[in-house]
Amino acid sequence: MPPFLFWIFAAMMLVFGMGVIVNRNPIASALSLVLSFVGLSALFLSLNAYFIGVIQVLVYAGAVMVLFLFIIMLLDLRAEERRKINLVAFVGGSAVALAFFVQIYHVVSALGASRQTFPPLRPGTADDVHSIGLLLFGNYNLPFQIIGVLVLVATIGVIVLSKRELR
Amino acid sequence: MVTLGDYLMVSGLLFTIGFAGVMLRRNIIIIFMSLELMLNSANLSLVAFSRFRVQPGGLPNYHAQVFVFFIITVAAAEVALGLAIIVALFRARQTTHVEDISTLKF
Amino acid sequence: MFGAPALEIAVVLLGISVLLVEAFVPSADKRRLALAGIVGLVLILIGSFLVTPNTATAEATGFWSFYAADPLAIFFKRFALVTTILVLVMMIEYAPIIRQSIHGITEQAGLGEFFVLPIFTCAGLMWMASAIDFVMIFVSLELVTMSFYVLVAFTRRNPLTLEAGVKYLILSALSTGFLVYGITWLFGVTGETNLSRIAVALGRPTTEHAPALFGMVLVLVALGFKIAAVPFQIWIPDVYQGAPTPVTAFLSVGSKAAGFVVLLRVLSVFFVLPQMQRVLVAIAIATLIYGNLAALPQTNLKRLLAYSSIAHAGYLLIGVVSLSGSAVTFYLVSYLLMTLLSFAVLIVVANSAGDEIRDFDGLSQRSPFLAFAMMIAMVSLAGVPFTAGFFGKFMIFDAAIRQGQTALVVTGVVTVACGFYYYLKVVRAMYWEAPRVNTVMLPGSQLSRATIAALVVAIVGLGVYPQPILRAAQSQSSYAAATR
Amino acid sequence: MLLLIVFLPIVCAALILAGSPARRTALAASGLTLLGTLMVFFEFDGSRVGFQFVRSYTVAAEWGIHLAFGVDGLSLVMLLLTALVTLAAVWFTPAVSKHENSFYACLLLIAGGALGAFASIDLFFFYAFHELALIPTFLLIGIWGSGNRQAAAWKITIYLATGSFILLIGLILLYRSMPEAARSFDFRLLQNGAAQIPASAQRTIYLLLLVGFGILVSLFPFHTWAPQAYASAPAPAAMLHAGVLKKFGLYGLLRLAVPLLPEGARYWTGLLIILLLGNIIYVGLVTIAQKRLDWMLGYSSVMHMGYIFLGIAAANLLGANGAAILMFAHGLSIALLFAVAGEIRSRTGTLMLSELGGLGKVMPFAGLAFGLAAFAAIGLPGFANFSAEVMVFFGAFHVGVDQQHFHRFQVATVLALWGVVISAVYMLRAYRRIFMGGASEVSASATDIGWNLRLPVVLLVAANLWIGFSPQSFVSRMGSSLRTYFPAQ
Amino acid sequence: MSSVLPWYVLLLPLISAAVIVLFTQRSRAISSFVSVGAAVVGFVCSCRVFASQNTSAPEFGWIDLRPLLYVPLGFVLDDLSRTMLVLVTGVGALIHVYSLGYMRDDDGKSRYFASLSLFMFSMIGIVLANNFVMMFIFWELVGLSSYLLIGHWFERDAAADAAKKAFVTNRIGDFGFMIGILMIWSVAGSVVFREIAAQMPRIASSPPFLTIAVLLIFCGAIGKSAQFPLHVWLPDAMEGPTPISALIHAATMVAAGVYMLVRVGFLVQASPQALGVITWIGTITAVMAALIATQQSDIKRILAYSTLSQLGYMVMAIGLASGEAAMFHLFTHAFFKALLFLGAGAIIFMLHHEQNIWNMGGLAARLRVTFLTFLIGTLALIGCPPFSGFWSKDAIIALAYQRHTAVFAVALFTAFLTAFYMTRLLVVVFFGKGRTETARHGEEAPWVMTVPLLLLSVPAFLGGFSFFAAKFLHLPGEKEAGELVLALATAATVAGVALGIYLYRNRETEPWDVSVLRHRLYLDEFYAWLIDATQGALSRISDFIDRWILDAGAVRGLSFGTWGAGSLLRLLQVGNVQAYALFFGLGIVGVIYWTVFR
Repeated sequence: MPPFLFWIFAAMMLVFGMGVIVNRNPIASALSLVLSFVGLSALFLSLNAYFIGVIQVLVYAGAVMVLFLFIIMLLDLRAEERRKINLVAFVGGSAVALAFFVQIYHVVSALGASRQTFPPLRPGTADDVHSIGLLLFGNYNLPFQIIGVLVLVATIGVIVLSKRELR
Repeated sequence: MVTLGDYLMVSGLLFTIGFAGVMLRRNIIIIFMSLELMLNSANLSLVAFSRFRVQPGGLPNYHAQVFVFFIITVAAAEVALGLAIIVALFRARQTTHVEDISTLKF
Repeated sequence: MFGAPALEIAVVLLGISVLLVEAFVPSADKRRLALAGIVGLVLILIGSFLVTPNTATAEATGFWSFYAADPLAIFFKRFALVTTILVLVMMIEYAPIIRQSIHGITEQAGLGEFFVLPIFTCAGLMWMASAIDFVMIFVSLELVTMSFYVLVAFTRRNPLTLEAGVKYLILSALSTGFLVYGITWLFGVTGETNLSRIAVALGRPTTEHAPALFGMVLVLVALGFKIAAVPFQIWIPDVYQGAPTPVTAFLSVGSKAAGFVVLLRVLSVFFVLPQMQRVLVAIAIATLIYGNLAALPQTNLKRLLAYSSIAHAGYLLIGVVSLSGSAVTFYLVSYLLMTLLSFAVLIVVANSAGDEIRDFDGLSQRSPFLAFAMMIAMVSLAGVPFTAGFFGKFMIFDAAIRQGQTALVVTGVVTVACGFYYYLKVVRAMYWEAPRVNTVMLPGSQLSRATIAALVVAIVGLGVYPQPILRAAQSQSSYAAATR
Repeated sequence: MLLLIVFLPIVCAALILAGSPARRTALAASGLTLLGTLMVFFEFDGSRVGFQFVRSYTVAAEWGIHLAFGVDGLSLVMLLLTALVTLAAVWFTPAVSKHENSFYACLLLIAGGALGAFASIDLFFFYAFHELALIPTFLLIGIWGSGNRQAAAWKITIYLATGSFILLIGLILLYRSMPEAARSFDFRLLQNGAAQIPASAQRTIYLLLLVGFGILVSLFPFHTWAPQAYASAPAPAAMLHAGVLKKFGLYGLLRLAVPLLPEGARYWTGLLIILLLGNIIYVGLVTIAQKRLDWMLGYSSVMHMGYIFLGIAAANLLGANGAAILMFAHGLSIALLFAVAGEIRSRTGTLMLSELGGLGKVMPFAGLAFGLAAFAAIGLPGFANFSAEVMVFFGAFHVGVDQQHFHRFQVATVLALWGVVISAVYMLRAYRRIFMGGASEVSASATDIGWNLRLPVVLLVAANLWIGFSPQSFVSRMGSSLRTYFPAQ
Repeated sequence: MSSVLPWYVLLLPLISAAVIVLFTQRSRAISSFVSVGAAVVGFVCSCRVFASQNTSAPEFGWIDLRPLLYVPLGFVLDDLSRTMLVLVTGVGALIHVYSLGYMRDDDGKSRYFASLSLFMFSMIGIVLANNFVMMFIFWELVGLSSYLLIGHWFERDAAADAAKKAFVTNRIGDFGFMIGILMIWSVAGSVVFREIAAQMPRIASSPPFLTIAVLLIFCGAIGKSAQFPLHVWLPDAMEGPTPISALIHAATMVAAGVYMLVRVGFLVQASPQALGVITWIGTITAVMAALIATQQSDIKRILAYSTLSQLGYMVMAIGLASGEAAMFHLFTHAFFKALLFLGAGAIIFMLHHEQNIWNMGGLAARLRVTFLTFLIGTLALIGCPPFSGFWSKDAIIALAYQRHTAVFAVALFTAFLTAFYMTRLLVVVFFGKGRTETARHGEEAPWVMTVPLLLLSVPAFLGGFSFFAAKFLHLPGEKEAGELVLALATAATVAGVALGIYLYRNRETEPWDVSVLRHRLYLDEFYAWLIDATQGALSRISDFIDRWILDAGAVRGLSFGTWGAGSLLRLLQVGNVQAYALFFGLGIVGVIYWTVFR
């Protein structure tokens, strides 16, 4: 992928990422989120992670965003009325975020491998689904099973928490 | 050329944006979306590392991608559960605003 | 006889079968389910003594690169089982409150889920005890966290519970974010997620320290969140106070202990870099001071216990920094006993009065047995000899002195004195004050009374004869060996 | 035998809590304990060095912690003191209006803790048993105390808990400073290990032990908990605490700190002397200014600790013997003083010196008892206090004396001797105000101590006089033990 | 048998006291019988001790921590102690008998006799002690029994205060005494007199050390023998029953100081500087007490000051390095002063506890025996030849003449004063008209009281003759300048008597009032002020520091500060998730900075 595409998608991801947190309307935020994730999945593709890129779009655009939108609609949330901005919280939060980013910047700069460009891959490695699948069901079988239990628990939890009247 | 550092920096920026969202926004749903941003920025870093730390065979490090897969799954489950709690909260208190839920303190 | 993984499998199967019975036999008394769960867990606990441990090697791949069945792991699996059993007992006692505070058609609606979730949580805790790979740590930790999301917010008609649930949700998810990001960086630097291989990689001269440290710190943040270390303790008081009491007990024992096991395992790798020890000393001191001092003015017992839980995290951190796995283990065991004992009594008392300290006024006259049990719990938490709590503190301080951690020792001693004040505040209420009028004391069920008595005996017994736990703690030399 | 002595009170406390008749059980328990202690006392072979009647059970093998009991001359004296004061305290317990069972159980627990601490020859249990008394004291003062009982109970509990933990650190440090091979919690083996502790470590450890034990003994300036607590505590609790429990710290210093850490002790002698003079002179002066009997007694008990510290600071055979006997003597006399003070309070309803007067007329026996105890406390010959103080003064004066100059120990002895005058001033003043002069309003209607309470008085006085007339019966038993710690010359 | 006899003498009174306290407290008659019996038997036994020439008795180790310290309970049975033993038990026995009458109707009779027995025990102990510590033990016990006896009528405020004052003042003296003992022991390595004497060269090798030690030991004597400046307790001690004043504060106890100094004469005489101080203390005491005595109106106080004055003589004698002279005067003084006190007691008793001499008068006619014996006592006291006091006092004055002219002058002046105030007493009490109703109706005392008077008047009269005294004492050596001193002393006495008769004959009230002397030189007031200004102020300051700075400031301040810090810290928990996230972030940034970037 040419560098300019990387910058475009990166910019898209970040801009819509910002959109998530600056929009006052939750629906707009949710849509920004999805667009941001689309940019992200494009970056995944640029990293030869096709399976992850696809999963990203499927899960987030297909499931998570729908869920968010659904809940927002269900609760009938509108653009929140402008409340008094807590100046201390705002300044403090921004400062902390800035400081944190500065730290990340320094760490990234300190990492010697940062200046590394794409290393060549063995040709014909597009079937990453195959490799990931082998790992997932072979080496990573145990975590995978645990994720299964996790999903079961989440299911029970969602039922318990959102059913109007329990049996 | 695009370097690993560029990916990491972009990912870090996204993480920071998400973190800032958690700290600055007062709508719980938006806070939740910001948390998703943070998780996904980590995914970006992971995938970048996976691509740039090529295994001896010339393949990307798929272990990282498996981990990303787990993270996505967990994140999805978390969203489901989180939204359920938010719904329950809204039913009880008619609010999704963090400043309205500060009865427990000190 | 059989391998350690069978234990988790058994627990998950137990959970699923209880769930199925709950779903398909609607007329069953739900408390029977809890009893069945307890019996099942007890059987698994007995089974855990037949398990043969094996130690992980750095070269292992597949299953055994994620899962350790060393003595430490098996010990903490038993720990998780015991905790869960006791929490289930408390949950049975707590059932009336559940009934009042969720929407249900039938008398016992929701109880089934309430009893099943801890069993799955227990499985998560047991996996955490065995986790030696960051992926494994992540998924098992998330399993635990996920079930706690549900449990904390379970009594959802109670606005305070929901508030606690939301706070826990957001802050916990935040810490998950940092955990993931930290793991990412560690992976980025070392190319590994397995702990022992990371240790090997960190030992290589080519490995860059600053990014590795960055990753470690972020992992530490997430673990600090779990174990309630300052400055990541911020959620503790609110969530502990708002959550249903058995869940609070579970959080403060199970979740924290699992956090410490992971911390022990992770730090045995991280302590390759000296900066980690320095920052942990600072965190430990801050935790000790914050937990103990902020507890002083509390008037709500649950909240008090929350701050006390922070304080104890501080003492445990002393042991962690001083590289004494056995001290931490023993302290955790004593912490389990005394914390669960205090919560067990609290539940019984709160059923008829409330969970303010004032509701304990004159308990010695209303129920001498409960008052005595609570007193034992409190003095053990404070660290009076002949209780398990004292021996724990003794070992912790010994470890710190052995390592020459003067600052930690001084802070520890000063804060212990504060501890005496706020724990004895409860004793004062029970023994000095006159009971307030028109309080009728519910005696509590036979089961919970028996459990309380057993806990009292265990606390005093361990205080006088700590040998059994000591031996178990001593045998987990892996951590100590790895850190020396 | 020792097991029986230690656990009889504890078991009986449990029995009482379980519902056995409180007073009778407690009396039986303390009586039997005294009997057992006397048997041990007379069976004890004073010529043998080391611990006798040793019983040991392993508790934590890897740490070398044993539940081990044994007596040597020093602990023998302390055990006897504890048994005597316990019986007297239980006997002196008045009718308790609320929770009678808990009251007696608390008393017995304190006694059991003290007995255990003195009989233990394992460092860990030596410490642990002492702490057993902490909570019962808290309850005794908090529930059955008088005056500002809550504040007093809080203060003593927090203060002593802090002191105990400082002490704990000191003990662990002591343990850890010994070379690995010689490391032990066993009193019998400590000497070997401690001999190899370097001087700088000794200084640190000794300071910790001094402050830790010092807080428990109300060493100046860590003494402010004592008067208030004793003033508020019910009389039996004050008797046990001031009479027995407080001696734990001194016992510890004498048993552990000074013999094991000679270099540390030498280094901090100057500080200790200043502090103990604070106890004697400064606290003595404070005592003079007191206007209430209970406070005065509390301060006086603080003051007298100074003499024991002086004997310990001297760190020679004379001083050690004197300190040990003074612990015994002071325990008996202060217990009797608090007992009589309690009776006066219950009969007149006040302990303000200005409101009392002329009680000698209506309470002649109380006057006799108080007088005996007061004169014992100010070190009148015939009482054990005197014989002990003589040894302390001789022991202290002996240190580094020459014909040209007075050194610090000589100066300290002179000032401490002035303390004897001070204590005469305040004790006699109190006696004058309470028992002499015309009868005041509140004392006119008071009745004397009944016959049933006279036996414990006789017990305490007789024991004190016995040692006063024949200190040698202690010296001969302690001699061989103490000589191993403090060789003569 | 005879070697344990001293032990019987010592222990009999103790047993008597114990029996009274433990068993016969209720029955006053039995108590008094027990005590008197013990005293009389003790006297008989001590006579046998005196007669037998046995000088050894069994010895027990009281504290045996050899080689550091060995304190035996053992006796020294030389001539000095045996004489003193007879004196003490003899006078004591008489006073026991006398007390039977004087204390006939007293409620606290049992207590009185128990205390009396205790006193006898302690006093005998001092006399017999063969080492410093044992002497100190009995020294203190004497203080105790004196406290008990002075405070016998404890309901009376004055008596209670006097008892306390006596004890505390003695304690101050004992403070010095003990330091002295410690100093001597530290060099000699022993507390036994004989062994110390053997170590004298070592002790004397450092003269300043020795001087200080001796003076400190002398402190003990200052307290016990009521020398200036610790004399103030003795006049107040007259609040006790009169037999006590006679026994303790005239004949025996106050003499203990003198006895002790004689006992350790080998030390005292080794230090000339100390001797000088001792001489002047004695001299000052003698003249000061005599001056004060001239203006007192309480009969017992007059006698008390006279006692002080005579003790001054004795101490003066010791200071002049003559233990013999001191003991001689002690010996005679014991008899005549006991006689005087008992006579005064008889008067007081018969006048229903009237003690003011200006409320008496003309008693010579009605209390004949008493008057006669009192007269004998007075003559002995003022040193009228050939009464006992003449010989002993003359010996001291002669000694002073030889060694120290200034002291001699003062001693002479004191002799004059003595004669003057005793004459005044005699004239006012026994002559003239009865000034009050009670004085006019006084009657002679019962026989139990008069018989001791008569018995005492014999040695008071004869005690000075060498044929009598030499049986008991080593009399001071022959004096060279005998005639001149004799003449001067006699002249002073005669002048005193004459002035007394001239001034006080037929007076109704005090003819000349010197308020400085009447108020005892304001010394009591000065001491009261001094104590308040030093000890009182210090104790108030200490109390303030303790209460407000140490306790309220340091301890409670610390605890409140901790609590306050906790209250502030908990405010961090604001309840708002947003804020929590912010804190979380701050923590992360901080920890990263601390770890990665430092």
